[in-house]
Amino acid sequence: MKKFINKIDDVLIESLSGFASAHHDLVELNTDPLFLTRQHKAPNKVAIISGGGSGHEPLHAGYIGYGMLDAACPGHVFTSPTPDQMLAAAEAVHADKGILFIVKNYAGDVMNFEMAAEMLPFESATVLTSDDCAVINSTYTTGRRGVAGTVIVEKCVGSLAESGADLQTCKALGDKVNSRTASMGVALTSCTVPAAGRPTFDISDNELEMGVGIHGEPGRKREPMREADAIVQDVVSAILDALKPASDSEALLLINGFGATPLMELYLIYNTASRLFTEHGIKITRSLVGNYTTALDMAGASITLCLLDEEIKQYWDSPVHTAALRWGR
Amino acid sequence: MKKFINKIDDVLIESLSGFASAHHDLVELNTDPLFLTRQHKAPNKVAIISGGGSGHEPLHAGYIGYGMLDAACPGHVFTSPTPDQMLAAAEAVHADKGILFIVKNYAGDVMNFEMAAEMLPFESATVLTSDDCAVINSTYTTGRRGVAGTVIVEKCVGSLAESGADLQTCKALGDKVNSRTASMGVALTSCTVPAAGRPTFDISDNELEMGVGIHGEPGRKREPMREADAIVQDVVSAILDALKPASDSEALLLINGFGATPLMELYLIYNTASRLFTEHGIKITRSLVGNYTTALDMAGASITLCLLDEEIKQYWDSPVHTAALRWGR
Amino acid sequence: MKTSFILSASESIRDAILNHESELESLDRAIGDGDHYINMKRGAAAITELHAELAALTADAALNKIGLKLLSTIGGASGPLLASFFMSMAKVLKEKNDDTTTTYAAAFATGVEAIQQRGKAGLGEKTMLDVLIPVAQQFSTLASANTEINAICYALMQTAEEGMLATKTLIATKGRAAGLGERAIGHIDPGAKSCQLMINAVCNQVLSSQH
Amino acid sequence: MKTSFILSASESIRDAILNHESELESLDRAIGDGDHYINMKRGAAAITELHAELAALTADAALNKIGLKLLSTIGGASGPLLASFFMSMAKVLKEKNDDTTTTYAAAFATGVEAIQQRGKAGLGEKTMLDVLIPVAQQFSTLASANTEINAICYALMQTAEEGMLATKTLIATKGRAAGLGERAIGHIDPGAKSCQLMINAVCNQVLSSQH
Ligand SMILES: Nc1ncnc2c1ncn2[C@@H]1O[C@H](COP(=O)(O)OP(=O)(O)O)[C@@H](O)[C@H]1O
Ligand SMILES: Nc1ncnc2c1ncn2[C@@H]1O[C@H](COP(=O)(O)OP(=O)(O)O)[C@@H](O)[C@H]1O
Ligand SMILES: [Mg+2]
Ligand SMILES: [Mg+2]
Ligand SMILES: [Mg+2]
Ligand SMILES: [Mg+2]
Repeated sequence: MKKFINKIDDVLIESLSGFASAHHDLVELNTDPLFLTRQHKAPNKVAIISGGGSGHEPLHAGYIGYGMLDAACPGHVFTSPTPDQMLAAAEAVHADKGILFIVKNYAGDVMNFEMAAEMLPFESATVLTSDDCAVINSTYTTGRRGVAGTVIVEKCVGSLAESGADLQTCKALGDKVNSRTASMGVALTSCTVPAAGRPTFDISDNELEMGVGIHGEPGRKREPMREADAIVQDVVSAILDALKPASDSEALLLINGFGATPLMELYLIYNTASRLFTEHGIKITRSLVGNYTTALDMAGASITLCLLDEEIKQYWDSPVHTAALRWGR
Repeated sequence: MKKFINKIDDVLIESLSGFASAHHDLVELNTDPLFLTRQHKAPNKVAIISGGGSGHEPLHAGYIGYGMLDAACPGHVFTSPTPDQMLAAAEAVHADKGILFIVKNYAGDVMNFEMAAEMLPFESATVLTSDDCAVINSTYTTGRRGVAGTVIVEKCVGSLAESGADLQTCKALGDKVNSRTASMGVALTSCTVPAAGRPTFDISDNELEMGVGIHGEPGRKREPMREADAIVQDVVSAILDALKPASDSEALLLINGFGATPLMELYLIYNTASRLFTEHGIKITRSLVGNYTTALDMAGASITLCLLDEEIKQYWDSPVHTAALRWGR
Repeated sequence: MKTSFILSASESIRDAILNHESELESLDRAIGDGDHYINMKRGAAAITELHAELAALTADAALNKIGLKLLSTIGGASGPLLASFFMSMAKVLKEKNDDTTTTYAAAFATGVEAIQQRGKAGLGEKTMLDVLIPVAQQFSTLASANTEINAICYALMQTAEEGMLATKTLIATKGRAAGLGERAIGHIDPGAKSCQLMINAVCNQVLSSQH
Repeated sequence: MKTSFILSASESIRDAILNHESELESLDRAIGDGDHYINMKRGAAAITELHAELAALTADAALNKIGLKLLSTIGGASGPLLASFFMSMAKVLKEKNDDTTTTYAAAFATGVEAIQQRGKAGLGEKTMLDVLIPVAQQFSTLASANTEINAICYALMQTAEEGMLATKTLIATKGRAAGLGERAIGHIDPGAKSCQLMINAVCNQVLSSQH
């Protein structure tokens, strides 16, 4: 394992300190318990709080700021944060209109946020994101995982909250965006958790992991490596199966790098994916290409399609000013 | 070599097509010869053109747009573009105030742009960027290489051009920013050029390449791997040696990832570098952390310090709207 | 229950976890995200640091404090589950701390129920519950039958081991491994393994204190 | 000079480049950025595609066209340098195409001077010029001494080889390897190697056409 780190136990706090110092105009770091809040606390709005294991940067701290999150609670690498973090963050950012938690659907995140919500002295609601269609939904499982589509949910809900909407309205938009969003990822290499010191999984030079999770969890299938078009075709098919979009749908296409994949390849994937979706009658009218929900140093990428309507478009397009996503101001 | 590619000869054009399609509101792609121009051509301004070998994305195409570049000429991976590309790009974007080429100081880029400038039917000037202080400058060499500091030059000059300044004023600002900027990079792994199919250099699990170039060129020294603080300390020292800043200088600190280094590590580097520069009496008042000048899939990072003055700050802060850098609109 | 027993049991648990680093790590790497050992170790270390404070408390207050500490230290899926276990167990002991095997069995069962409620899971889903539910049931049965404490310990250790091994052939329907489908077969669930280790450690602690 | 000679020489050059793929690639990987072989191959392929068109031209026009084509195909450092070489050589031959060895030597020397001007480099900087300058000088000397063409070819091939090998012990002060300092020592310059290969190919072409 070769990484720019000092002591393994200090990686997270040193990195977050760097983040907070580089973006001191946007965020403030609290260390005990660990959470980050937005500078310029907005009055009279639903406070949007997200969080999850670290290692997915810029998710979530990179999305703190105007038009997106009010606070983020980072856990240890790939480990859900704990309820005391959410409680302290909520205390810091609540503004009399309740707290909306945006939580990726992983047992650990769900349970920790749930316990926080139960202990919370304010009104709260939770949007569970579950866009990863690699995991086939069934009544027996905890359901799909939340992955890169979470960014779209956070963006839209954040902008709606900025307009003064109430808690239930914000939750409803989050649930709607989530239900219209599907993602699937492919890994070419494993990631290495600093504390583990070795790759999470072994994968040979002629294999890929189809449907991989953002923690290096094994996916649907270990498959032979092949050309980009064939890989993208399979991912696009899975997304179409999951969303079953009407043939004249308008959509946002997000090509998300997992951390070690060059932009050159991500745009090549975009090229193929947008062609395939277009052939399926879908109009790609919004796009996002880059490292938005990563898995440390994993080489790989995920494709996310979000079916737009006028409301989602409006809140996607609204101004946002965070470390990782910024437009309109 | 595992990459998201189809045929090796098509990587560049497929990737650029994806880029142009994802950002069709910002850029337009011309394929023969290969160059990209800004949508919404601005009248009556110096046209700013950059270019260089591909593989450094988002440099340069990602910086086309309001407040930055008017056109970019991508060469093959790590190979300078050719004069016909610059000539056609100039033809497409010139607006009666001349052409300013921003060229990273590599023999190939310099000569190709030079030949284009000689053949050009318009007035032109060139800013050569040479921020890489890993290469000790001497009268016998071609001088320092241009690396991540190029982004700062392009941003500032682009904003100045937007204000209607003339060619020589734009060139003067570019030269000034360049002279106040120094960078140095460290690689933990090699990059792999698709057409070569194997890593450019071999490096073992306990080594790093200090002063590496953005094409995987060997740097100052192969050194033993060590903790981040010690690595950053050496890079910071080299930069201080090169710039010899007055102790109350104000500066922009750019931590640039080479493509495969997680944001978590980049912010950790920022944390250490900003502390060290601050201890040296330098006030870090602007920052940029992310993958801005990459070397394909190389793991590693560079540190860039740009000494600010009121003029540079003004043009750095001005609105910019490109695929990779955006604020203020 | 004496607080001193809780303290020494927690040391045995910590040692058991630390002694199984590579096994726990590779189990979670195979069907999870590889952090289960680190999570458990972090939890165990936090409890060790708490010892001086715990020593001054009654057993139920100590267990409750342990639960709260685990809640704010472990994170992940195992954090809230184990925290719920200890906090619920503490509640039972607070009401009725009569030092009988039946009370301990009831407290244990209540703790396991809390895990079931928190995680919305049951038997056969390839989780720690495949160890905990059978152990809780057997503990209650043996306690009501007035079985001698040593015999109970041996029986529970064996049941825990069986439950842990049984997870190997299951498909997961809860937790991170639920995404894996058939690929989870052939791997023991990491949470089941660490629960078996903890039960083993506590039982051995009881057995050695009987001598 | 006949255009047909240019065409067959360009084929020999292409073959020489293609036959040294791994050598050229590893030389540029060692002290450059690894693309020199790919660049040269791309240039050679472009000239091959141009053959039909070139066949219809006079020798000087063909050389000029080759230069322009290389300019828009190779890129990198070698592109404009080689392009300048051919375009300058073409200019000399256009003025005086008398098919004498002296004219060819003069054309070659003018081409090499163009490279020097374009690259602002000279002898001993660990570049292609360490092959080209000595070859140009020797070519002029031997031509003015009315040396027989075969002898000239053998001499030039040897000088090219010596120049190429000599780059091994040099520190680079121009081009990409200039950043390397002492570390460049021990590696032959890739551009020097490909120029030696090209000179070799053309000389052999001349030699075989003499038989
Ligand atoms: N819903 C659940 N009910 C019971 N146990 C669960 C549940 N979800 C996960 N677990 C247990 O948690 C263990 C994983 O814990 P850990 O690795 O620490 O957390 P995470 O899965 O968040 O990384 C699994 O092996 C399983 O035994
Ligand atoms: N200024 C120069 N003068 C002469 N030759 C040069 C100069 N700069 C570079 N070269 C030659 O170019 C060769 C490298 O060519 P190539 O790899 O194709 O381009 P690049 O260096 O841009 O990747 C070097 O080996 C050297 O011989
Ligand atoms: Mg985890
Ligand atoms: Mg090159
Ligand atoms: Mg885990
Ligand atoms: Mg080269």
